[in-house]
Amino acid sequence: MSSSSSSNSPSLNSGKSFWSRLPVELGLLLAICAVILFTGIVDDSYRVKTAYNAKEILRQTSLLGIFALGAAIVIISGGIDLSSGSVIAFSGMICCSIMIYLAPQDDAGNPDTSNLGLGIITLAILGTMLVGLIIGTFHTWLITVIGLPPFVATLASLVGLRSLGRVLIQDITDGVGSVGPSTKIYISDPFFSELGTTWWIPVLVFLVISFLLWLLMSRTLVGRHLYAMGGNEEAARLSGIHTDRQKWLAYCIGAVTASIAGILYCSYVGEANPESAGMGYELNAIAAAVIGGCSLTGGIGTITGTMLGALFLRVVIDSVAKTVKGSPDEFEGMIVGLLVVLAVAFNELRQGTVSRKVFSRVSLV
Amino acid sequence: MSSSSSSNSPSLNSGKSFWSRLPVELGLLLAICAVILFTGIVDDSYRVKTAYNAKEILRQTSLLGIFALGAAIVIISGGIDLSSGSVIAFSGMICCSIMIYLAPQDDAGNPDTSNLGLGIITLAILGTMLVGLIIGTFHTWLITVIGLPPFVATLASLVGLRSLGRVLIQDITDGVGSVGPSTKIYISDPFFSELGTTWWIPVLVFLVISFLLWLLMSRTLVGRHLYAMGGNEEAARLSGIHTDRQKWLAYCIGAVTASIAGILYCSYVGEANPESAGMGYELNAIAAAVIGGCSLTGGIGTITGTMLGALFLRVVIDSVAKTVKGSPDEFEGMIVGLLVVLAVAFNELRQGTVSRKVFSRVSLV
Amino acid sequence: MSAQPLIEIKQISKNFGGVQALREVSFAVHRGEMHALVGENGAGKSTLMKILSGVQTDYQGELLINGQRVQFHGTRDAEQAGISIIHQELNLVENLSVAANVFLGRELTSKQFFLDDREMEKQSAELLRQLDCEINPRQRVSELRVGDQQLIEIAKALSLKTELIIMDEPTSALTESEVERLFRVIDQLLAQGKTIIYISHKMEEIFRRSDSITIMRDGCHVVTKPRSELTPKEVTHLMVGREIESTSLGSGREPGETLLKIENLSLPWPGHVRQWRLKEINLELKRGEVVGIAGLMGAGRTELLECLFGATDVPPLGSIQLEGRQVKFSHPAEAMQSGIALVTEDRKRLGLFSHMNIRENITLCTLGGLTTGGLISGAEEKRAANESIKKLGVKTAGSEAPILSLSGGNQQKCVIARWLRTEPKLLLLDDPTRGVDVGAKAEIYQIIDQLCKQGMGLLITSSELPELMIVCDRILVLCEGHLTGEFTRDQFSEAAIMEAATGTVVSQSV
Amino acid sequence: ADSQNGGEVTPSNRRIILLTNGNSPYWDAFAAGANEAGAKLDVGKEGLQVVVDRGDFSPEVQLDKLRQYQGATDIAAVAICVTDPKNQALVNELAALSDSGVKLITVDSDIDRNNPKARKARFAYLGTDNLAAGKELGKAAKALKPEGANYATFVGVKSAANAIERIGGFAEGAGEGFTSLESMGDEGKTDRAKKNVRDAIDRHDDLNMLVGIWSYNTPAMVDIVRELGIRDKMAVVGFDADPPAIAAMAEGNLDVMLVQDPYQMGYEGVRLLKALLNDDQGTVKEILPNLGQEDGDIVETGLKIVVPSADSPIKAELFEEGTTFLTLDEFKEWLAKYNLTGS
Ligand SMILES: Nc1ncnc2c1ncn2[C@@H]1O[C@H](COP(=O)(O)OP(=O)(O)OP(=O)(O)O)[C@@H](O)[C@H]1O
Ligand SMILES: Nc1ncnc2c1ncn2[C@@H]1O[C@H](COP(=O)(O)OP(=O)(O)OP(=O)(O)O)[C@@H](O)[C@H]1O
Ligand SMILES: [Mg+2]
Ligand SMILES: [Mg+2]
Repeated sequence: MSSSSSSNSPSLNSGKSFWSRLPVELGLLLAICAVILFTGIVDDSYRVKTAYNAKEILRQTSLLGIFALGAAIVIISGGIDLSSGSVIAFSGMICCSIMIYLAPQDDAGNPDTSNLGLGIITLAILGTMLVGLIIGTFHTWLITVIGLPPFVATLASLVGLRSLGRVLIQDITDGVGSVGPSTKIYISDPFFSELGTTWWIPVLVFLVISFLLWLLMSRTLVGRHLYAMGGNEEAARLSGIHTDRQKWLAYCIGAVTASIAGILYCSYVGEANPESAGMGYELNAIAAAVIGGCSLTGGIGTITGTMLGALFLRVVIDSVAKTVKGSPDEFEGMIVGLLVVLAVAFNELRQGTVSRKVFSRVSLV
Repeated sequence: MSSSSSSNSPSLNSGKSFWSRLPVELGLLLAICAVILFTGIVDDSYRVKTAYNAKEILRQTSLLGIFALGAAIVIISGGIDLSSGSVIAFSGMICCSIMIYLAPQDDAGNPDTSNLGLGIITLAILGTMLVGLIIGTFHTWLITVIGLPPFVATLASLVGLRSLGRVLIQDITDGVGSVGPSTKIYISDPFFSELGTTWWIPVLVFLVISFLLWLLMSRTLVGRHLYAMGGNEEAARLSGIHTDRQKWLAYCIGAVTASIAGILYCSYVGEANPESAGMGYELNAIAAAVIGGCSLTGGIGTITGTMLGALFLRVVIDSVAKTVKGSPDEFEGMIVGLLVVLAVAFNELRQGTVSRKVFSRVSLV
Repeated sequence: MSAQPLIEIKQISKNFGGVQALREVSFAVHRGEMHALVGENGAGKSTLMKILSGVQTDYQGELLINGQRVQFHGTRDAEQAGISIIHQELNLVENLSVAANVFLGRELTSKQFFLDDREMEKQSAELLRQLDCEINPRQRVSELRVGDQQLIEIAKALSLKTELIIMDEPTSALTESEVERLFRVIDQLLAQGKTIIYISHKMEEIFRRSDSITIMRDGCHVVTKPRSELTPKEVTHLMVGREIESTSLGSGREPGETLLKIENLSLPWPGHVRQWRLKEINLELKRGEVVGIAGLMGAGRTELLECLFGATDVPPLGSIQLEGRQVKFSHPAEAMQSGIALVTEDRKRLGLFSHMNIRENITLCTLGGLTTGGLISGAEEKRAANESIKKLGVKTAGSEAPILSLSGGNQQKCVIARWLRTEPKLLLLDDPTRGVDVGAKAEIYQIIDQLCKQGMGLLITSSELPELMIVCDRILVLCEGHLTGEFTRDQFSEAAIMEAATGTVVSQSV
Repeated sequence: ADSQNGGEVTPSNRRIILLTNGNSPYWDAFAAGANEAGAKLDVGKEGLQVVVDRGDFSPEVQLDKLRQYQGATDIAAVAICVTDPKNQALVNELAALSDSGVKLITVDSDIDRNNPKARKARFAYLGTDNLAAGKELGKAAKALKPEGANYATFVGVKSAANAIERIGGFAEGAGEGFTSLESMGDEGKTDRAKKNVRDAIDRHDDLNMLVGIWSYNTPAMVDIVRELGIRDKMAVVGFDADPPAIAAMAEGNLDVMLVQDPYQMGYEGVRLLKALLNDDQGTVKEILPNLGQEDGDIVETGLKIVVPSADSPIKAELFEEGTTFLTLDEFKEWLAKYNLTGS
């Protein structure tokens, strides 16, 4: 027996841990390089305007990555969060509302957002993140107390939050200043608009969040417990893990990251527009996570993988815009879809039987 | 022992099967009646224009229900289909393209769709359903051969198909007639536009499809095997069930029903517009199925439940439009979200531990 | 026995990505015999049987049935060739009815196309009656207990009416009485001239009825001999490759002061005729004492342990005193805090984290102690894991190997190790040796003995009475949730204990 | 400088981009005009390529695209239909783009003209602003129902700037006596559009005028009115001329269409940009005769009011002189001239 196991295990060991750890990230890196190389050859803008394009891609990667990380953590913990798109729209609305409430009034009695000052902006940001926290808690409540499947719970707030935002923004804009209700709030404060526009700010935020979450997931108790719960919830409970608290954490991270992204988006777009902001972004986030190697059955996935997944998506989209001269917006979907398939298929092949088994067992994913 | 188990079993049996079979449909029926009653009391139009409103709700329920059934079967078989929205858009485009290709030309050399005749329309419909079949097969290929998780495979075609449709429609409209490329195709044929507009046609289609699928799922071998595969794919395989064929069937039903819905939608609106048609409808379909008692872990769910789920959704939406006087389109999302939560929570409570167990075991849902 | 063997296995090898599960195994199974197949966990028994039943279709070597070479492409082919199998793991669709499961994949149809549920129910009721257990064929499988589910699997295999029936550890979830019934069915089958391949880790079953015994080790075929030429001791030796020192455990234990005291513990069972899963249980456990809990499947043993661990959905009534202090746990975490550990019954579903490697599985519950400044220190964790691996003698290449690469016994040791790291005062073991081979079993007994000697209190359930009689100082008997007997070592006797375990059932049901 | 630079790298194809605010057949006519100009003026000869790029009515997508253009090396000139003039971020990107040497004009809907930075960013504006258009349709509505009316407006995205301007203009032009009972959005989904009309009619028995703001809204209104057979009590007016709308007017189910001239916008836009790229002052002067004077950078491409026939209560003299008054037949001739199915 001992002989057999010792003769098996090393091979098994090397046979798994190598294939199952490295490659997701490795494969993605290769894929990313390939796409960039291709784009650089077909179109000269990467060569001529390297810095500009690099910054732009990084900025957009960060905007996506920030809430993709949230989605990834929810997925790793064994759930799913479909609400990010609406949370982005909603929190952007909240952020701007707080600002116009606190903004000084011009002589017409309307809020003057051209110069808010650091204090108000900080308040707005904190307030928005708090709202994110509340949303996350609400999801957890629906899932743990009411006992809804995560898919349904977050689907409900996907449709619910956006419409709530659309209703609220009218009341709020009606309440503030002399102009009637409006479906948008404009913020002209230069500093606030810097947040989402200056390339390094989102990038910095993204890197900081990534680092913190990386620490959390791979170096702390909580992270290990999240993986455990995602892998086998019942066993986790019987191992004395408070699965409810874990879920609360996961969904709050999901919602708060989304609300941070919401702030940055609305600073970048210069307006809050709950009707169209972040429409459908939840799927981008999930796609990024899945490309990054997260398994929708839970328990599998990494922060670095998700970061690369987001980068891969943005690089591909940018490459389409660069290389398809005609009307890129039409081709984008096709090519993104194709490459998502390729990327995930690639991971599949790498992870081999293990994940294959998992998928076959839990047939949803 | 024998005696003990015999003393348990009947009680266990009566203790469960009653609660777990009936209530989903029962609860929904109650809920639907409640909503209708409420609407009838608050607003008079149900009383004044009963027939008219009834027809309208039934027509819309059918349009939704047709592809909700497809979604339900995919879910029962243990998968998920996120692509229906795009399939609707794509197949509408295909249907109209076939028609303008075959349409007689007017003197300006442009296709004249004002009077196509039965032949062309039938051809177009069959052609579109064939395309649906191909899409379904493609999904199955991605899932069984490439080994992608259904979520990813159908997500890819969710983004891919729509953009493909947008590209194709321009080439097609460019190729046909003297007018340049267009992003829409208009069909003015009165008979074709009847299909989606006359209330009883969609309703009939819906009922026929429902009946066939009900037979399939509850009375035939294939249906039994679909349930088995959804419940425990490994066990199904070990019992000699060809799970791949089963999946093919499920995803084809999903795609074909969606393409039928696509035809009806595009007849109803009299145009094909791959950019915006059916945007986000996949979630409505899944919502209807889940409200109807389908469990996203697979193996659980009924046709009748899904039909009622669709009806419930439409009734609620209509009731919002009737009762919210201000701007219903903004409130719709909120109220729908809320009621979805209530409906599913209701089922949860009914199904009790059983489904609870299932959910807790498979952590995604 | 007829010269022409029914099955000839020739030079069969099987390799799972680096794992040599089978190495050129060859032996023959003769028509009409009961052929026992034994070997340690991971010896390759199930793999071989999966090949035989068309589940595993790619392998080296060849397979002869009645002298003809066969190559199965799926379970259907095997069934055609007259081979059916009861798999080691339950393979049932929980949401479907008993009847649907029995006929899964071979549904009876009327008019070619439509299901004939009535007929299926009738026939499966018939089959279940053969196993004389009256399960309602309409009942959902998810509502059945493990034991009954196992019986469904057996009924399913019988429904095929095949020449050869493979039984891969069919009794691992059955209790004595049910095993009895299974063997009655086996007798009938053999009388009908059917052939049976029987895999089990329980010696008495192996030697009870089988005609010949094949022993495997490390994926190799060791020997095939008529039972008459073998003794359990020899078999064990050949399996494990070494002597199992069956020194009588329990010597030199001196129980200390009371550790656990349960008074009138009851666990309600909402929505069930029996109303109580457990009713007015009283028991006392001292430090350095091993108490076993015997009972039929469904007697409530698991529930009892879950109550002590705060893992039940509905909170139990009555009082639980740990070291004289009244305790009430609403979550396993609290039980853990106050020094209780539970090794769960269903390892695959409730014990293991299959995505994680051995290290992560072992340290999961005690990571808190391995952190420096909130961060897990990798070195510390590795050290801890290796320490446990050494202490319990887990056979593995290293702490980084995936947990699934271990054999059942070693997986179980890892789970036990996880809980021992929490340094519990009270260790609850729910059927710790289910599906574990004799070698590993003996080692687990040793571990139990050591722990007890170190002053830990242990509460053990088992589906095998002899096992309890080996390791325990006292045995309590549960029946239908009632405490129906208590025996000290000198009073141990299978008959008396079974009497207590079943007796009251009869008296209740009449 | 960058564009020059990009030009040197790949002289063969530099792009003239026409960025729409969203996707609707309205822009097909625009694209037709642009491509026609591209062909007639043979821009290919100078290694130029006309590309129509489409937004989705949200400023975000336009922002992304504007930055994308700055990142690319082959963008020679851009004509944009601004989704939201009040949006500062858009203005910044426009300024950045034109600073990077790309020739920039606005079409169909302009930037906020009181914003100097924005006005400096773009060279000129071709089109008719939606506010004016809204006013004209408002007047037509007034002529239809002199005693006033209760109307509902239907649009894709309520928060889209052109929607807000058109609706505002309509109210202004119609003046007192006109009360808006509903304003409903459908996220650009045609089936939702029809449902909205249905619901609005169902909710308000006193509703007697429907106003279609985006091109597909008008056919949607017509369909429902026809189905419910309430044509006699319901006045139906709308923007743009989708093919179904034209058909509807022919069969008398539509009272008036306000038609802008996207075809000409597209054509003139390309012509102007080409002239700017070649620094061809002659053409520029021809297109912008009084450049340099007050509002000299604005070219009115004009509006068309289309009525079923001459005996419609709506008369030509109601409208600004810039606005052409056409009967349906005249309008169809005009379409035929440019080989268009709609406008
Ligand atoms: N699907 C698989 N993938 C990889 N390795 C496998 C797989 N199935 C079995 N093995 C390995 O093959 C060897 C034999 O496994 P098998 O299940 O046949 O042992 P066994 O004799 O049935 O043990 P037990 O008595 O515990 O059932 C083990 O080392 C096991 O780890
Ligand atoms: N899934 C289930 N559904 C309904 N009742 C159950 C279920 N599992 C167990 N029971 C009931 O709970 C009681 C205890 O079951 P359980 O199998 O845990 O007892 P046990 O003594 O632990 O048996 P074992 O430990 O041998 O599995 C039994 O009476 C059984 O009828
Ligand atoms: Mg085995
Ligand atoms: Mg138990």
